[in-house]
Amino acid sequence: MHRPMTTETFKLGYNDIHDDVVRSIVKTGPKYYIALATAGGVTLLCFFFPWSYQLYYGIGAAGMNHPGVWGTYLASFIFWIGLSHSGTLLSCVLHLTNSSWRKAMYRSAEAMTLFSLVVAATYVMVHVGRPWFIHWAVPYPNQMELWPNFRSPLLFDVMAIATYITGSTIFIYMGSIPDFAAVRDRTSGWRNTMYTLLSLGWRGTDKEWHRLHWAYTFLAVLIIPLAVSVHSIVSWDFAMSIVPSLHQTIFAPYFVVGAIYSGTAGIVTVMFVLRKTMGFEQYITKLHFDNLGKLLLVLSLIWTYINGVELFTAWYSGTSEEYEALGYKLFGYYAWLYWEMILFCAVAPMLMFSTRFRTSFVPMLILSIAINIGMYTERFLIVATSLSRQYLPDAWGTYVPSPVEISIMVGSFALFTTLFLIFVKIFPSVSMYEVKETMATPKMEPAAPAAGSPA
Amino acid sequence: MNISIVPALKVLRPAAMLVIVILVGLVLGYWANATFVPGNSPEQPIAFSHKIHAGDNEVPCLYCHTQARRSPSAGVPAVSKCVGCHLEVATEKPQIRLLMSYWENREPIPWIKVHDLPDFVHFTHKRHVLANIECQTCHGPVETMDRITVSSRAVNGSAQVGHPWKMGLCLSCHRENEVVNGIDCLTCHK
Amino acid sequence: MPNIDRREFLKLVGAGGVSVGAGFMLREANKDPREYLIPHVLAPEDFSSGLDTFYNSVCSMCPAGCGISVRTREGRAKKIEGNPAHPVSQGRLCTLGQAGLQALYNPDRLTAPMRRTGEGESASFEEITWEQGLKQVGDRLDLLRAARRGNRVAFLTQGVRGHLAQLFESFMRQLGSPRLLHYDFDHPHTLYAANQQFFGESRLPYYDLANTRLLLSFGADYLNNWISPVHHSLGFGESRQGRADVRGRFVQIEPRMSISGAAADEWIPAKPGTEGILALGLAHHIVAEGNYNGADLGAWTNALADYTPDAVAEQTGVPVNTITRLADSFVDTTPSLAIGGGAAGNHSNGVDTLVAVNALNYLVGNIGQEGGLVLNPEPAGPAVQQHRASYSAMVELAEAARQGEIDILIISGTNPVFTLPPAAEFAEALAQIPLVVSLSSFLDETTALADVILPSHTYLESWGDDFPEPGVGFSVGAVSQPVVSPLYNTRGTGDIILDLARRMGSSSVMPWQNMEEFLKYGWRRIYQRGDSQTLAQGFDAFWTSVLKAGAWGETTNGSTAFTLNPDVIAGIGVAPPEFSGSEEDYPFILHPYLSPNFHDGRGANLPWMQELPDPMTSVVYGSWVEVNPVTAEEMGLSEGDLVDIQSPHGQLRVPVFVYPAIMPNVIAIPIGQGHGEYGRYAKGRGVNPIEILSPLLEPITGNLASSATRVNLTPTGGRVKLVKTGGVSRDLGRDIVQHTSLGVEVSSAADNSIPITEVTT
Amino acid sequence: MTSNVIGLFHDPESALTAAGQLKGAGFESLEIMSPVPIHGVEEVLGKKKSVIKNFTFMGALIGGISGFALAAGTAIAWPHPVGGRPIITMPPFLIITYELTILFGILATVLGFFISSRLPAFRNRVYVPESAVDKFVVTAPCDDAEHFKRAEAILNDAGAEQVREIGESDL
Amino acid sequence: MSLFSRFMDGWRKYRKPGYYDEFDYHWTMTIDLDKCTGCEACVTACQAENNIPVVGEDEMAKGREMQWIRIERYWEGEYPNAKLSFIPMMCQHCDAAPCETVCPVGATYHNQDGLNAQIYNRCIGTRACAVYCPYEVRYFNYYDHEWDSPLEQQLNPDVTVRGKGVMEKCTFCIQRIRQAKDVAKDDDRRRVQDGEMQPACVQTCPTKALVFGDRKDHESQVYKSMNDPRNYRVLDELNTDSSVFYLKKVDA
Repeated sequence: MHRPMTTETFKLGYNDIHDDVVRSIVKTGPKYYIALATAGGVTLLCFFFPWSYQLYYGIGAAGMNHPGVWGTYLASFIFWIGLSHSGTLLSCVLHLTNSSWRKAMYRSAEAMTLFSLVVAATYVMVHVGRPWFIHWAVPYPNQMELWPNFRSPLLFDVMAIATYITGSTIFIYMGSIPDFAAVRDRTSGWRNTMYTLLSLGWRGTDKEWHRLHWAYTFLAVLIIPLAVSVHSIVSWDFAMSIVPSLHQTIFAPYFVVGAIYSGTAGIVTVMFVLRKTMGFEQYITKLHFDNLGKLLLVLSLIWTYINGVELFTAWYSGTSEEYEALGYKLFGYYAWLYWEMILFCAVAPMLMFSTRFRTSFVPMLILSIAINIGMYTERFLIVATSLSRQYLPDAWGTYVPSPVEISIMVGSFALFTTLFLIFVKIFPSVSMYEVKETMATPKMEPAAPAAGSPA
Repeated sequence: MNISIVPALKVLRPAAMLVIVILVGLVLGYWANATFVPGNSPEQPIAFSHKIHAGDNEVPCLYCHTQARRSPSAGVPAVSKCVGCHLEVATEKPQIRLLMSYWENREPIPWIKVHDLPDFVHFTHKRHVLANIECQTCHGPVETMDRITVSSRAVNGSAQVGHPWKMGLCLSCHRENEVVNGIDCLTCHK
Repeated sequence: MPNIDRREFLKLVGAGGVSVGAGFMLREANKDPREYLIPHVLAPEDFSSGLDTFYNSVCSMCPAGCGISVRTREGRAKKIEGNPAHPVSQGRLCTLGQAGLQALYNPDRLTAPMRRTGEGESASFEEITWEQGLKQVGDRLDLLRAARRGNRVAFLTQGVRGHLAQLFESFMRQLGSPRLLHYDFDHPHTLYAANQQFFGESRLPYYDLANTRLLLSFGADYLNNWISPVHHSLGFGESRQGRADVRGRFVQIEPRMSISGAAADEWIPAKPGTEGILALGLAHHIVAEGNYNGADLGAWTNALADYTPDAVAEQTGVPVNTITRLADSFVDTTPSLAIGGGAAGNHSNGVDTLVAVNALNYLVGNIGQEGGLVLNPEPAGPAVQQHRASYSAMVELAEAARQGEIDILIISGTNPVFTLPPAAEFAEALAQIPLVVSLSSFLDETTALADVILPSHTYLESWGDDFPEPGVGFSVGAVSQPVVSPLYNTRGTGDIILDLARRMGSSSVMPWQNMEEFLKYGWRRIYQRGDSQTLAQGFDAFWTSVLKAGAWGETTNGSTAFTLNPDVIAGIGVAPPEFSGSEEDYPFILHPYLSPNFHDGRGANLPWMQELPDPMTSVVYGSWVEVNPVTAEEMGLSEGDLVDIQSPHGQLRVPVFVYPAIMPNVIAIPIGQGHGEYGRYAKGRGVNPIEILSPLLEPITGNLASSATRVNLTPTGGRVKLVKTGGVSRDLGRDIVQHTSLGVEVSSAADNSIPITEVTT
Repeated sequence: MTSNVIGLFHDPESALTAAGQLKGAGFESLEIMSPVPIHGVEEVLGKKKSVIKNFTFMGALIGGISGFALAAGTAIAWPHPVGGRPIITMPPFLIITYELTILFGILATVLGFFISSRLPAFRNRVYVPESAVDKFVVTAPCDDAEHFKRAEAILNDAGAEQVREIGESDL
Repeated sequence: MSLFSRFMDGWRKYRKPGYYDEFDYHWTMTIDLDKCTGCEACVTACQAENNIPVVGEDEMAKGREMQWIRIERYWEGEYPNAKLSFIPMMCQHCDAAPCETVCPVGATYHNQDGLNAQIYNRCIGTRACAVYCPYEVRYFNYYDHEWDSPLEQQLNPDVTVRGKGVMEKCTFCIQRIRQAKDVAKDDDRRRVQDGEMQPACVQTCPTKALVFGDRKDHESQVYKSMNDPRNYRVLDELNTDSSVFYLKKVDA
């Protein structure tokens, strides 16, 4: 079961991991605070401040207009939901298939899922016109005797995302319990209190491990179809409309693949940053980048294929509606964005056919960022180009994002970063026990002194 | 060595108590305001008593609120209406003198609106009066009120929380009496 | 119970106290603001709260005189609708008429009398009382009158009819001044003159669009701004699809497609100013084909000899077969009707053009026919002389002012500073007049130059009446009554004039205290025309019923018999139009047209009108110049490119709109924008094409040939985004507006219809 | 007086051997604490049955039923006709059903995990902090000192690096 | 148990397509494109009747016009054969409306009169309905509109002034329908008669191109008009089953 890994990890002992991870939590340098302050500041300034302005003024602060009633808020929403799709989903798949290379990275990948979901959920609030009544979209008994409309794709969204956030939170938390327990023993003061509560009194007995294993497996089994459903449902927000170029059967798989694609690219980015900043060079290795690279390449090819199919069917239909929408996408106001997307998401990933490229950290970082820029563009184009070219030509228009929208978009990345920075100081960002599992178990060696273990 | 989460919970207890106290305090404060200063019984420019008029003297509601049977709004009587009686009745009371001063100055009385529906609600007195719905069903025991207050006889459990005039109030009555299209949103919302 | 120490306890108590306070304030802050009931001292008779009251009145937004019905609630006007009892509007109303509410509730209305203080640049207005204002004007008037120099008073008003016109007239008569001018930019002087020439009476006939089967319109934008658009629209709809088995056909001849052109079945671009020649071409063909057999055939043949189809085609740019085809169908289809006006009348040959159109009607016998051209009876209103001021009359007035012959100028409702070309130098002339009094409700360009402003009510606050011109084939009148109490410290125009008359000691001749009284006095005469039954009821009953119905009419028709004065025939002939500027320097002909939204600019201060997309281009809030696509391509212009338009008399900078239906050598700019004053919605928006018009005249009437200015077009390289609501105004094969042809419709009627189900799920 | 015997091992195999021997010697309620899940525990200490799958299944079932009931029930409570669709529109309601199936399944799984693994721990339990790092620990409750001695001997024989006693009073 | 039996009742009743066995009234409009001149009187009438705000030039430039009924224009051909057709476009009150299904809070639904209802105070502003509407006749309040005083005195008290974040659209003048029904009830009449009530646009249309009425009344003008052989529905291929019928423009 435990394939020996061809990387540096197995040279390390259990203790080294422990020390590294606990240090990453407890020892905080000024750089961290500067980063946190910057990210937090940018969040306040670029996300919450414009949003408050928008709440006061109305959605008009954004650039939405008559045909283009949806804008970057929805594009960002899909983007963040999409970004969430690799963490937990990938983690579940790899858990079930017992791929050991996941183990060093899955914690941060899951955190990415969680925080992108949080950002996405926040975007729902940013997007709607009257967020102070958003609770009406939640089923609860009330004096008006009114319930939400369960036939609406948007309500599928509410249900799916609520489930997904719950599931992802539980999944990352369950996997972290043993590590919380481990950190608990090494800390004191408020951290000790916090970890005592978080670890729930975990002791690592055979029974607890056994239960955790099964619970974790069931969760993984449940979350995989959930994750697929979530992005399918997000796609249905569009596909269930009859807008030309949105009303497509292929949208659900297209969105799911796109989501995993951008999420995987996101993992590469996060891995790179964690590796550099948290001193996890030994745990996050070329192997991870190599494997992620292969995955990305496959996803890129599938994405390109589906994209091509979409264009082809639209063109082949020959109807004015599809034809004009297609033409606008390819050669219209936002054509430059379209070709940028093709470059970043379909052409550039071809580089990953090269093993050397896949195992080079910085190029992979750049590529992963490029892919996500491309994928953001894709979502933007879906919203911006299709709504502008609908059935009645005299009602056509052009949607252009406003500074408020762009600022909130930038701010959402800062929000994500802030949340992530807080995360790395609370959660062990590398799963200790699973990395330990990947190592060679200690062999029976008589009278080996218990080096490094606390007295 | 042993482990449990109890010590950690003990550490958190003061903070938890603080949170509980604050929550309870907020609810209490809100409740206190709702109960003691409900704001649904403002002091009117003239201390007109529905108890005296509608209760003790049994003046019918529609005698003064004449419009209720033909208009969406029940209307408030003009000063002339009051004066019509009070030229003769109870002329010496201080409030009536106040009334007469409005009359003599030809000034309308700035009555404060107590029963106020939101802008998005369409309600017509006419239909309800013509359907023989008693005024008290929605307005409560007006004939016992010295100062007019928002209250209602039709009680729907959740609708009674806070302000009695909520959608649930209309709805329960419409459902109960099986009003034609009574639960169609457009019947009441404009 | 865990033990809590004193400090801890105090902390909890403190936090609890603060949060109780916070909870309290939270609800306090959420309370609704206090509202008041609508109190009264006496119960009002004419309204009850919560119920609508409708008042019938007359629309004054344009000269058509539609009857309106104003919905009021709690003393406020809520909506203007057409008065179904009024024969002109028949319950319908145009967009400008609907927007009359925004004239009433306009935030930029003048709220009190004002007087100019300071000179030149530092001039400003200070508020005065009515007594001060009226005294200042009245005293001067009295002095002049006493000195028998009343002719030094001029009265300039918009075109008014009915008793207000009579009031103005008798007021000026008391002063002994002939200088009473009714000035409107769009008044069809040439049409009146042509009718005078042809029919011998200076009145407009009734155009029976509803019953016609073929309408030839020579430049008249009858559905939009020409004479009585709502009534024409009613007729159009009736003719098109209101009758069983008959569908009226509409042909529009004009250089730039107007709304009527778009509605027409056929739009024929003819060179500007040659519409009359085309009409005579048709007439020539009719006569030549032997389709006219009148006694005066010979005279016609002589008169029309030069207008052979080939010659006409050469001059007008309309193909020969189109000319002959039109002429044939004009004869073959009965009843048919030809109308002319608008730009076709605003050329140097305007009167001749319109006479030619009348001749066309004469030749096929449309005159006096149902579905043709019905001559109106004498209007029932008070007899008033013609005071219609043409451009040359206005120039004369300006000249007189410059000569110092005018001491007082009273201006009411018209805005000549905006609607006269700068070549008339009217603003400069105003400066020479010692006392300019404006009775406007708004601070328009002319009022801004006034010395005293005595703001009048809007039409929804004042008394008045109207006798629509043209009638609808019979006499119609309507009383305009106030529908709301005045919003501001303003007075009705009639009331102001009556007050001034009293101040100059004319109360013996004009004894009425106010306009209402004067109206009743005047309507007593109309009452006396009534039948015995009406008379039996008494005047008060009559008056109440007229107010209630909002309209009064007599069903006696005008004379149908018409004989043409043979002298007219000999005089028929249309000279080629003259243009200002040479074709080399100024290759384009400027076609200014009345904006559907703003009329002659009076609607520009109404936010609804500003925001209403222009029907043809969907542009809002601005001006544009319409250029033929081919011309635009040749010049490298596209939508939004700023161009300089230069005429011999001025220059404008406007963005281009590429307009598919305009002749290549014609450019068009809508009139209405480009105000320098006139409130927040109008000021500083777009351009006013009148500013560059050359003062070329139609010689018979002195009418400004406003469509006869040549211009050139210079791209500036600048670019703006034209604010418009429309996207791509092409169907792209999507069958959004579906068409059918008459023949196909009958044969495949069954296939064409959608099965209608009772229950749709 | 009862106490717990604790034996710390460097490697899992030794710990398992020791556990097997303890079990053979009649000790019950043995626990092995380890930093990583170790394999072969079941062979030594007997098969474990997990009840979690029952929780998951029941949760999912309840979730599914309540999901559909929520969607259909609220639709029936106030029929809100939209788009000409039936009031009870199956396909969308099945999506709601699907999502709630998963949600309740997840929540029930967690609940099952908590119940079956007796977490969170509200009572003190034996714990050896080293077991979270790199030591494999075998514990067994002992009724008396003699009992403890016997266990200590077995553990030491199996190669324990350290043997400790955690008394009842320490818990 | 009553809850369960209520559920079972509903279960039996509500699985068939649609909800209404029969509409109470089936309000319908027909628009004769052969008569429409594009004069836009309907647009202003609607603005006046329904408290539609004036958004101003800047907002217009952003494409945020507010017109429950708008005139679309379609050019055909090139000079000198260019032709222009107008088509008034407003909420089509589709009986199978795409916009209704998508609202998560049920702020838009189909009522027993065949109206596509929009309940402003329930709207949370997802704007999904506007995306789903193929006719693009739903307009969103991007901010709180203001009326320069005293223009607010013109506001129709029977129609809400919509605040920011709310979607709005043509209602077939529901306030007038409501009032007509009220009058009908007073007169002991069961039903509103043909022509008794017209939306503002129909009432003002100078060419009488717009006709409105109850299509269940076979004597009504609108029933006759919608059965005219020239009738068609815009984007009928989308199966929206709209309640606005257009009569084809005649080429002659």
